[in-house]
Amino acid sequence: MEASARLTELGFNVVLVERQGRLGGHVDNWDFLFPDRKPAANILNPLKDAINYKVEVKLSSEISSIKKLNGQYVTSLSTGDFIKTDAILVATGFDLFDAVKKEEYGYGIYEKVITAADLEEYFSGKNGHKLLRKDGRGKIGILHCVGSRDEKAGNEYCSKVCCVTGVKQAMKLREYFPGYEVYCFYMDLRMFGRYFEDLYKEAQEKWGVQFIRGRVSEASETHDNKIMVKFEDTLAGKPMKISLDLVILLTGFVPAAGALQLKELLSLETGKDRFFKPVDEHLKRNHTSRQGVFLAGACTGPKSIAESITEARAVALEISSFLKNNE
Amino acid sequence: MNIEGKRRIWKAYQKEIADDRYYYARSCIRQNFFPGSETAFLRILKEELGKDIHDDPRHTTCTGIAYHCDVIPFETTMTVVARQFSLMSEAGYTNYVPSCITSFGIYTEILETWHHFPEIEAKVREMLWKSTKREFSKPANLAHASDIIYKFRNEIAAKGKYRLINQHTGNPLRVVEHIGCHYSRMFPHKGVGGAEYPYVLAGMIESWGGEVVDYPERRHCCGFGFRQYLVKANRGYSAACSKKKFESMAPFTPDMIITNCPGCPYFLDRWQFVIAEMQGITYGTAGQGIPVFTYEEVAGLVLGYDPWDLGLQTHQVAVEPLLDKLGIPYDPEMKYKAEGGRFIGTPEYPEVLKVC
Amino acid sequence: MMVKDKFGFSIHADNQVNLDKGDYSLLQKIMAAEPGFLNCISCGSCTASCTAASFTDFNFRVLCQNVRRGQNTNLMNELSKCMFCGKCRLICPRGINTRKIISLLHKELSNTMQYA
Amino acid sequence: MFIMLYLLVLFIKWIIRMSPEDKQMSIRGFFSVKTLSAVKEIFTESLLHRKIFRINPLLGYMHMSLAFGWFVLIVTGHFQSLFYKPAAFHPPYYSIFFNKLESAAGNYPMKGFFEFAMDFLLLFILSGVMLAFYKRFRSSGLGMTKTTRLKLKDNIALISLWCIFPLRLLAESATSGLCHNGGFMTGSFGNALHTFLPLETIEMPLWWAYSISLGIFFFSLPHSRYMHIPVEMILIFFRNYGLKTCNNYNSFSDMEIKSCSRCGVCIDKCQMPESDSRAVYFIRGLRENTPDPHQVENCMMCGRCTDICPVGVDVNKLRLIARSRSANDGRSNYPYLSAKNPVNADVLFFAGCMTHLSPGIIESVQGIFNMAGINYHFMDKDGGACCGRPLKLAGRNKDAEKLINFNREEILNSGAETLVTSCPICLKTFREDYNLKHIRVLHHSQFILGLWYEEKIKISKQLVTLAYHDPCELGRGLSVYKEPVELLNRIGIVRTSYPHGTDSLCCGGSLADTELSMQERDAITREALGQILVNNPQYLATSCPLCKKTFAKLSREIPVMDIAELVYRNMLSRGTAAGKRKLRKRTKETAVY
Repeated sequence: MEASARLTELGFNVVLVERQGRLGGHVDNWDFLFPDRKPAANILNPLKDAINYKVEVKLSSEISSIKKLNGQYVTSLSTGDFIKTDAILVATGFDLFDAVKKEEYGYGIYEKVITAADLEEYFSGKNGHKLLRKDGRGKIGILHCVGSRDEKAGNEYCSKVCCVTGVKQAMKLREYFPGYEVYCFYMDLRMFGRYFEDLYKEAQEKWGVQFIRGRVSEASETHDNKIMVKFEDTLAGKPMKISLDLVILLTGFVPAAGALQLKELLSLETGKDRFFKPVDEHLKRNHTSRQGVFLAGACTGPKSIAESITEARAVALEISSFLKNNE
Repeated sequence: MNIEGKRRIWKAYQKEIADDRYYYARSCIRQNFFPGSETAFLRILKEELGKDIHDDPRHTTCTGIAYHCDVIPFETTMTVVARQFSLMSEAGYTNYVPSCITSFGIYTEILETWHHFPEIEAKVREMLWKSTKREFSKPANLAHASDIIYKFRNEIAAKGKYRLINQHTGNPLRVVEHIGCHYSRMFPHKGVGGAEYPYVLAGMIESWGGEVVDYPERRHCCGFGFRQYLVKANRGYSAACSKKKFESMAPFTPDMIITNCPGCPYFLDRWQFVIAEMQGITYGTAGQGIPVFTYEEVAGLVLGYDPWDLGLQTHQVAVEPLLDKLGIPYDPEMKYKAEGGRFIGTPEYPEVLKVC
Repeated sequence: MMVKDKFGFSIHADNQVNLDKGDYSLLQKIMAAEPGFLNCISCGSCTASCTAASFTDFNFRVLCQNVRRGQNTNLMNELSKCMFCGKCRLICPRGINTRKIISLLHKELSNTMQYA
Repeated sequence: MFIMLYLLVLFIKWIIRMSPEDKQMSIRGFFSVKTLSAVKEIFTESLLHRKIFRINPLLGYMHMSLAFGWFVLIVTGHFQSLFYKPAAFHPPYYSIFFNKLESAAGNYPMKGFFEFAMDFLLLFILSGVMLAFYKRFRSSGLGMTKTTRLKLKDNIALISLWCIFPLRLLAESATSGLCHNGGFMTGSFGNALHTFLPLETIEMPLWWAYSISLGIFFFSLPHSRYMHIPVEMILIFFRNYGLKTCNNYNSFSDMEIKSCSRCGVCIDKCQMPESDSRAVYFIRGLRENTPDPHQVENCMMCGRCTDICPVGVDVNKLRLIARSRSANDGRSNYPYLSAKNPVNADVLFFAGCMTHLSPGIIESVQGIFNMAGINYHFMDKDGGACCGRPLKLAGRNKDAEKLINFNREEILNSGAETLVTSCPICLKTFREDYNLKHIRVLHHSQFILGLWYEEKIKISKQLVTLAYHDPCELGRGLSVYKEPVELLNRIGIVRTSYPHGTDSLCCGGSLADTELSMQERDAITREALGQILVNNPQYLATSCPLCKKTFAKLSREIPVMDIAELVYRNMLSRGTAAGKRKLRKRTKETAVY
């Protein structure tokens, strides 16, 4: 969205093709964002406004084929229309790792095991069913690195933003359910961004969130419908177990399904993490080996919203200079 | 718990199971632990299901115990296994059915190894030839005996006289299913239902009318662990493992435990006696412990076989209370009598654990 | 024990810590008086700098870790090794008032013999 | 009468509770010049309040006018009545109410003088009262940014005290207005009043009011801060006889607590964030037997309050006693400490825990020792046992004793004659609690200066400006002020236009406090740095590893260096400046070291 808005500003005609029936992707499912607890809408709405009536938006349209005819890309959509463009910007983003694949955590089997996305939906009031009694007492567990840094899940890379998301949600949970203690089970806490460490410290000091270094090995249901998780407190060097009233899985990034299709259609390269591979990680982060095909956002690996927006602006310039040189 | 979620996973782990002409490989230890089980298995397949199953007296151990005790090299194991295969081929069978979970694990591991490293297979063929002048062809289908019973669980249910239902209350029995570690831990796709939520026993329980108990330590090992048990000084670990499971399942008040491994039923059964005698702790109701069965025994009971023919008198934890629940008649007089009424002697009575 | 003679072995205790059965009373008291107690990131610099730790196996980080996990047994024996010199307070990157925690623990544990 | 009785009982209690030694000391002291010096001190301090004058003249005047003025007023009044009616003894009320009782008094010797004197004194006192009144509402006017927060009892006493003198003025004026006598003030004021007031009717009530306020004051006195008036005098006697507060609470401690006038002079000296743990409130807490843990623990024990206290109350000692009461002492043990084999060295160097956190100091001290060719042994090379001072500061004397005994053995077995430490915290306890007999215990600054005098090391004055921070434990704690500054002056120029010496600030790192959060400590440190670095020196020199570490954390531009580090640097970077020998000669003549 941001890129298309910028490109329009620069005086190009942009067509935005969106698989879903609405704009905004994952951010639209988010309630509020790290590090400043800003409502997701506050980010999304300006982005939407920026393209309103300026950019031609094609919703719920899959790409069925892309051909190159005399220097132009002809993209045919599932809706039947064709688009002729001089350049293509791939911004397919990411899908969330399917937590069901981590069978040992029992997602989809135990009601009290949910993902961070489910929790955001709950916070934003999108799904009605109540998680816990507001006045109840008990324990909540947040499992980091679900489907990330895990060869067994086929993803060796770090999804980068889950750590801080976990910390953010831990605090929110303490706020929502004061009677519940929150435990974060992590391997490493990667507070890479500005103010992230402050959030981490606030979670500890102000909200009393307990951080346990150790990956949960398995979850199972107890006779009183709690979730018992097993782990090693690697800092105490002891195997431990604890029963929780709610378990949140911080599922990581995986390349979007749509990206795979585009990879075929445009014969693009991907890295061993299956995300798109730019020509150069430093200087040409948005360039592909294909003339006029550009990359932006999480389709080249896990990114925060801020990073994606910055990239969108960067790629807008790249594309415009490319188009200018073409004339 | 959302059973649909489990069904989704079970669908993902379906395996090919041959439906006839089996080459049966017995277990080294089961015949002494629970003599009735393998006999019952053969009887069920032959008499009830009318299958062709070859019980070959010539086959040897798969060396699994020695292998897991790290006392023989893998090459030896593979060569011995190769010989079993050649016996199977010789007998004209292609569907290999081991009775032992560890054997099943060994066979699976070996076939996988050969699949990924043909040169090893070639080497094994050579070794087998050198040592026995034998050749072999790999089984077309490898299934554990419990897979077979699983496959025909509904037929058995249909023929069955009894269901896993408490006759006094009418409620389904609460059954703990315990899967042998070597069944699908190493190769989830080789086991029915995978490794996390194996369905092989759960399936039987479902179709025989019981209710599966999903308890936290479901995945935990019974504690056999070969060396843990075989070295006397280590048995404390072994017993501790079973105890961990009992502590975890106790709140669910299970009526019985079903297993599909040689060691598990033995240890889950015997350790209840040891724990009771050592620490005065008993599980289940009225200090009688939780009766433990092999899937064959349960299948036999469902089909209405005589409990004593199934060898249930060899159990440490008394089975009578469960038989009563199931409404299965039995003659206490005959408990310790062999065929023709020959008295086989009674075991020493435990001090703490209540037995009939 | 007689039973052991009878069987030739005894059943091992479960090595797994059950946090559901932890005793968090001490943790609550400490947190009430010193919220910074949870700020620990287990970097271990306190133990690394500890005067006592250079002589014995005293480990302040693990000690706190155990309190946070509600494992309060044998704490006093451990704590009694501390010389209260305060190096840990100066070294702690999270600015935790370790000496306050130590004296709080010292008072609490001394008052309740069950931990001693 | 009542107050006299009360005091007597109290006094006897103290005497009984005194330890035999104290009793002997007191008796011996009583029949000696000490008594006289005590009397002198009472005059200068209890009446004239010299110390307070030094702090702020106006404040001093306020206290003096009230104490001294009233004292003289009473005496003069007594003489007045004597002159009027010569007698062996007059009951106190006679002189107090003289003007009323003898309102129609005819002439008597020196009448004019007495009337004048009495009025003058009254005026003198009234000016004091005025100031006191003013101070309550604008303490800064009298050089105090804060004044004591008072409780009910104190307020009653205070107000009654304030009322006494204005009422006396009114009463006397009324009388003299009626009888047309009285001095320059009462007389004229009286006449003025008479012109528009029915003095006949209000005269008597005024005298009643006056005597009532007097009564209230004297009855509330024992329960109020004004108890210090009598007790302080007793205290001064016993202090002169050599009594003091030791490791446990004794009669003298009780006197000290009761002689606190809550003048609040200590409040301004306190660097702690506003809290009940400050000296004056802590002492009040002790007197009311209700010091809560925070009140006892939350103090850095920098000793600034003790140093400034006009009454000379040893707050730190009292605080340590209070701490030892609540501390669960004697539960720690250190069996892991194993004795090392004796070494033969002339000098023992004990770095101390804190020094181990800034190795630069160790390196420098060792460097200096080596260049001076000292046969020394680095006692806690691989991290020795703690000196025990931190435990003592927590009131855990028994536990500290265990460490002290261990180290003591080590030190004595070493056979060294000198023990040098680079940590004032250790030094303090080495000197006061270790009883190291013949062994000299020195701070490295003292030892290094000695080396220079013995010409074992060569240093040269360089054009480098320094600020020197006197650490609490070394300065106020052990009165080592001179040597560090002298040593620094030999290598650079020390500017001291900031709080230094006895007035030196605490760095904020103190081990004595366990309550302060890091943020609060940082605030204290920043404030102190701001004052010390006022004339922007090149280096901030200190002689305590803890001060160094604390300041270094927040002193962004100006490097903080230990005195040993500076000296060692100087020795290494020494140019061959001429006239160095001359410099040394000159200083040697004037040297008192």
